[in-house]
Amino acid sequence: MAIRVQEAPFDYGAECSAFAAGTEGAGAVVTFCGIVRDNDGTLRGMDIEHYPGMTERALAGIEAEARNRWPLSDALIIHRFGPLVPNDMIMMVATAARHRADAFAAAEFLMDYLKSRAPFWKKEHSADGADWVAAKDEDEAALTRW
Amino acid sequence: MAIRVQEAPFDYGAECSAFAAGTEGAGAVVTFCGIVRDNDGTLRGMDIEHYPGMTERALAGIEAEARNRWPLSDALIIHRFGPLVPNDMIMMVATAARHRADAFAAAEFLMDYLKSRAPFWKKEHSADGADWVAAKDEDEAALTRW
Amino acid sequence: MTLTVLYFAWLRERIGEPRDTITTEAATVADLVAELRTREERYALAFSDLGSIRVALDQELSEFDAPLAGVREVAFFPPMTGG
Amino acid sequence: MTLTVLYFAWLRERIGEPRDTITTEAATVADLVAELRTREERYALAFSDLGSIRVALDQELSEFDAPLAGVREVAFFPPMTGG
Repeated sequence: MAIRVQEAPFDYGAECSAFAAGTEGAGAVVTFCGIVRDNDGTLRGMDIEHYPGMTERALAGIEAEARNRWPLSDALIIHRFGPLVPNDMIMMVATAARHRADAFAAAEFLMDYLKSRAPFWKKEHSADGADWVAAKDEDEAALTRW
Repeated sequence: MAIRVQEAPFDYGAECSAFAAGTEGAGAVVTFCGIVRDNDGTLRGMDIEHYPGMTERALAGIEAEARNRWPLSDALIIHRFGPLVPNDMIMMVATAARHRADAFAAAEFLMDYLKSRAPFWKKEHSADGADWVAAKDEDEAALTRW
Repeated sequence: MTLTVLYFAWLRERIGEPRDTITTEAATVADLVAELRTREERYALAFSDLGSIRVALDQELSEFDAPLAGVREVAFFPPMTGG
Repeated sequence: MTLTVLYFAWLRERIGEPRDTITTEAATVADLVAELRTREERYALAFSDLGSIRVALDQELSEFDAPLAGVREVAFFPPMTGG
């Protein structure tokens, strides 16, 4: 179980590899990676602000809740902050379980909760200026299914 | 989009890395990896038999159906056959989409279908002898949700 | 017609061969199975419980009542266990 | 009591500071917000729509009617957009 909040890039492939190698007894590994997306070709970059201290607490709480709900043999959350450019990797989660349904459900749960319950805020910079990304109703609604 | 059926090992981390790097425009990447699990400490190994020709067709059909149902920017299926030992990686899938819900749903769909609709059969070798793994009712039932 | 008939997993082991080439007038998969059962004891044993057997015609999953007209390759196997 | 009050994202930008140290007798978060609004125009503007603001007390998400007794750090910020 590990939670990392960092400004530095991470190596998604290397993290997947190490995570899968470290999960003895688990038959199923699921990973998710979020990438800075330039939807209309105008995005220059993004700043991710966070609340040091609370971020780590919130992520630890979300991860503990996931382990409470599903029999996970391991879980990993990495989330970056600071300046990012298109195609940079923002964050990843990984889950390992005996059965694939548990690994999938836990990974989706971690994503849904960290979207709306971990104190990160994104500001996008484009040719037109800079804007804080608004929270989506659908992200809040996604929490009700758990 | 790629489908690989092979006896040789694959490098899960390197595949995740290459897949994520190759998915321009996608904000969300989901990967799944299945690992040979030694539940009670007696498994020596496993042989995976498959039906060359039909395997590739079945996987291509499942992948096409996933792309039909969700707006995927990319998908990958790798499945090994032949002899494997505990902790070997059996197979992986990866999906990329603009939104995480699509990437997650498509990856679960690919897994559910290839479990019960792709012509692979597993024979486990343990200290007590060798046995063909029986299909699980729950795997067949998992298809009804799609 | 002449069919290539393939067997996989425990079905292959019980029959002792991965494939047969069979000339038959069977109209459906079920007719073919009935014919195979009469061949030898090992076939009768292998095909004793059709509920645990699946069939593919020319590499597409099919059913036991499907017609064999135009088919070249028939495969019998247990429920699949991929992933 | 003396509170550390933190602001994030556009709330921080509108107020122009990442944090204040405030000595107050406010009983609840809502009381504190009312007090902040009277400070200066930029606070009144920043806190004009509470529906778009979230609050954390000592780094735990909370509500505007929560009591401040025993709290040391209050944070105000827009809905979170992680992931």
